[in-house]
Amino acid sequence: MNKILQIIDLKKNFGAITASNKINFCLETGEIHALIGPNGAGKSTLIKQIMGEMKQDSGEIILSGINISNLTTEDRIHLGFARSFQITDVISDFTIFQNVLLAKIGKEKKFYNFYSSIDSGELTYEEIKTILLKIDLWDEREKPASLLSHGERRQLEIGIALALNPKLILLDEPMAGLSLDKIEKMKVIFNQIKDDVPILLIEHNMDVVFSIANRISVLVNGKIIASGTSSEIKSNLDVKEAYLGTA
Amino acid sequence: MNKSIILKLDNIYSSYSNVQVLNGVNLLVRKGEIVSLLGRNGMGKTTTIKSICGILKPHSGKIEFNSVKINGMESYKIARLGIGLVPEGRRIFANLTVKENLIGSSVKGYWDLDKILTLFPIFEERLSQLSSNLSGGEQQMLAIGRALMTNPSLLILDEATEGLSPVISKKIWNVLREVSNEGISILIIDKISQDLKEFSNYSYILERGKSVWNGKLAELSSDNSKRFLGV
Amino acid sequence: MISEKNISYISLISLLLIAIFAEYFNEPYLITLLSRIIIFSIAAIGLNLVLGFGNLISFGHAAFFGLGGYISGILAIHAFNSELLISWPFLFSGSNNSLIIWSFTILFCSLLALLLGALCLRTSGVYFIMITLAFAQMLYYFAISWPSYGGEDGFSIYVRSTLFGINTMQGLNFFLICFFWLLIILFTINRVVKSPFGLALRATRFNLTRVKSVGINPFKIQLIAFVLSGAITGIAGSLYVDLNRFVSPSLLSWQMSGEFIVFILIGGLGRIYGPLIGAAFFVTFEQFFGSYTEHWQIFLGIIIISTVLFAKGGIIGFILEYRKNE
Amino acid sequence: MTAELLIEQLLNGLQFGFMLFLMSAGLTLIFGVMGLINLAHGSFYMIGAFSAAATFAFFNSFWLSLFASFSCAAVVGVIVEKTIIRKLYNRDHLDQVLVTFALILFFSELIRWIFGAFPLYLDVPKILNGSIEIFGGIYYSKYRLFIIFVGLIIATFLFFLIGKTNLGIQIRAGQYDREMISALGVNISKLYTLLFGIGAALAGLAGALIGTIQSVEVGMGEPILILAFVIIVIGGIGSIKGALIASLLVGLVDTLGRFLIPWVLQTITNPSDAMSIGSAIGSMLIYILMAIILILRPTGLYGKKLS
Repeated sequence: MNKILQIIDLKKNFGAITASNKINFCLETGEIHALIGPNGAGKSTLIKQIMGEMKQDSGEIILSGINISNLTTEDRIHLGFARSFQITDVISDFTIFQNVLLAKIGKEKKFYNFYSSIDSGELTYEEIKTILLKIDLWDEREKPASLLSHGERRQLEIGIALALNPKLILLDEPMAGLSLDKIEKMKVIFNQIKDDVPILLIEHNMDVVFSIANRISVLVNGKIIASGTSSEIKSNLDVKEAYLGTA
Repeated sequence: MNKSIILKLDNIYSSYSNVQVLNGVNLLVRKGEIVSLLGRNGMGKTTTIKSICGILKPHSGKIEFNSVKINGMESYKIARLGIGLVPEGRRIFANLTVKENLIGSSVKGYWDLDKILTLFPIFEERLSQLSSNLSGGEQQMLAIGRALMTNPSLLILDEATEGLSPVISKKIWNVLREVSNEGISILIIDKISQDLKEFSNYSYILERGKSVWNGKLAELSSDNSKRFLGV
Repeated sequence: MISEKNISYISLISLLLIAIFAEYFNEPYLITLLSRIIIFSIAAIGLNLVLGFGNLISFGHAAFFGLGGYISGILAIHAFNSELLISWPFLFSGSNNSLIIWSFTILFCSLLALLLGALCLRTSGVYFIMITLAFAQMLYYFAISWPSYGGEDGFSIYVRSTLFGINTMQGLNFFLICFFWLLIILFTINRVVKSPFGLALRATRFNLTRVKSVGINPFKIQLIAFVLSGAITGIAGSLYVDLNRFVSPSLLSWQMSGEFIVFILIGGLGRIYGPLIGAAFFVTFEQFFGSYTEHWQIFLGIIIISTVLFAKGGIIGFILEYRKNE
Repeated sequence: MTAELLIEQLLNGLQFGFMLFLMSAGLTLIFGVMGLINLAHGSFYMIGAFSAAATFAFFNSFWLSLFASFSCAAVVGVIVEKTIIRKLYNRDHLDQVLVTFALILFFSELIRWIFGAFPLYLDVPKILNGSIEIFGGIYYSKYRLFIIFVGLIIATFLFFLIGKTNLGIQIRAGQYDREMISALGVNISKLYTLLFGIGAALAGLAGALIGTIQSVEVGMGEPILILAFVIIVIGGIGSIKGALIASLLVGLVDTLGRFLIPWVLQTITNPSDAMSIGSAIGSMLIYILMAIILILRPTGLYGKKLS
């Protein structure tokens, strides 16, 4: 179980307000680690710092051993950071297969290949097939992305992230706006992909978090007040009082 | 005391770049009333406003303004019937001065430049300034002033105090109270807050493009609030 | 069920058959007409690579068509008069060998496309259209005001360039050379569009941020496509000069650029064989209507407007649609 | 090479610049507000010239034919906008290019059908005939001064219209956010028709003014149109100020270039080569100028990034 993403003593404040107060956090291989916290707890500020959209005041961010604290967002993506739902929308005129293939071609720098045909399947066919099977879109692979439902679009975006063979995937509110059966489907997908790509999950939906997250960290007023398995967190008193409000 | 209905949405369905967004929205605003529209992000609040203002054509259901059927009408015609829009993201004309923003689409009536300046005194010496260097709060005030200058009978605000500091939000709420006292009905979208609870007489909540709850915000149960608003 | 594939094969085979019949019935004028159709198709196929698949609306592709024409004309006229073209680095007085002419054409048109592409691709949308138009107009005025090669009136080259000793003055032989070029170019474009490069190019059409986020640099992809497109249109220019044995600034005119786009529209946007069908329609329309009234362009104008407003799929689109709901 | 000759060329450049402004002002406004590329703008220039020539043939009055030029062009412009152009607003640029290209073919052939292929001529009115002493013994054509004068008036009229009037505010607001100005009650489609009419009128007027010194013939509009595009690229889309400055710049660079470069080259080579190479370079000067400005500022001097 080695550490994929480590955040050490991250500090960030806007004038008087401390948005991130010595945050320590780590994501290990093969796990879904959920980050929960009430509105205004500093979740989005933390995510922005992890993504490089916002500079932290102090502290370090390590991505599988490399210190990426001062890298730009593009460089972080190249190093293997995939973020789903911040990726701008998919290419609606392309089929599902072509969308994932494009990501593969980009990642493996194959775009100067003028000769081999993308229809014949010589090219990374197997890899794309496994990705599409994982995100359960293999049967509709020839469907244009423009006809996808809201949920299917989410699944495709995860497929595209996987095609970039990232070191981790950051999922920001993946269940927002999904119907119950769609949420179940997504849970299955998450469990399938967590083994080769760990997931940092930001989600409001408590029953989702408690049902699939291996580890949960609770962020309140910019500080991680508790971190542990879902059962530990459920019973933890100060978490209840600060956040779940059922003390 | 059935005050005459100024705006009526009846079972509105609408789609946006072939994604079905509104699946049956019903809403009522009576004369002089303040109605708030709530719901989590992506639940169709802005699409509802765009359907009312004619920016989007709903594909079924009926929208009536002062009992005139307006869905499908050109947005400039709907605006001229008396709907003033303060849009999401404010969309002030950054290439124009503050004054030009105000007078560009103004219509003769109770509200004129002097009254707007009394509402928002900070604009007094900045009328000839380019509005691109206004702060977020000032842009919101300018957008409200611009809408008032068209002398609407219904003012619609999309994300009224979104992203504004508490001090500025307070100012916006006071202005809206004054505007309401002048007899203008208001339809407002905003995050749930103490101010919104005191300010709006009646509220509707949207969940995945459907109006799922309506009533006075004070009567909203905590688990309904958690379920629909996630707070 | 008629598919786009069969339409393309049918059009190619019918071109060949008509040419053979024309030879048999000794109708040289008809063969020249068919060669003209092929040459215009090649020019428009080149443009279609960037326009149909890359959504780069170049209104200056006559620059490559004209440059190809002028290069071939200059090389041929110097060879004809055995007049020195360049004395440094080696004595060279033009050539009448098609292979040499074609290689020079491809080289210089690619260089021009690289230069224009690097400049124009920095902009997008409306600016791109205007700039490509302006640069082609620049070459047009340069050709007019350059007296040593006929200036405004152009010059003729009397005899076609030869290939392995084939008598190219004979209509059918020249037709077959053009036909051979058409097959090569159609095959190349077919492969390129269906290759990973083709997919990346098509992606730049929709969403630049999407393309960047998977690590592809859209500018480089568009530039390479632009160079390939310029070279192909340049070859068409070279063949055109050989066909008419005459070179003039009109090859570089904005009307020529506009016609290339019209071929693509009439044939069917974003279809590899669209330009072929469009050029065939245009040339026959010009021939047929032209004999009735010299104001045939009025009706052409009306046809283009109605095609854009009502039948966006062009002829191929129309046939496929018609077949589908039959 | 006397000072008089240089001053005359300078004034010619200015006069040519103002004519280019008449062509590009309307075009850049239409671009800015509607983002519509209109290749048929050159046809309005031609229509204006031909209607002036026709009126002159019947009534032999220069001023009446001048009035006829911009009013006919405006009427044709409004008709074309209401019937065809209106369908293009939310179409992509390719459709706009194709339809307006087809309009050129349509108008050019129509005019050739009606007026025949021979060029027509307009006479300069008596009071504007001949030249006048401007200063220090230097004489300059009254008619060209008149053109500069008309250019100045139109420029001030447009600056006033766009800068100071409510209509101008709505136009500029429309450039920035079309959907929003419409949601505030401004009938944006009526605004377009008006703008299109003004643009066509200005082009028609320019056609008549230039047609009087040069000839009135089919296809006279397109070379000027392409120059107008160069001006818009240099000046920046949607900016009247950009259009004026770029027009004068192109007018001067083009006229002086064609005059000075052959003269300069004469000092190093024989006159005939100097003339041929000089005129070749002179003809390409403004395009090179455009390329340079493009490299430095891809959206032109005053243009803003089109949303």
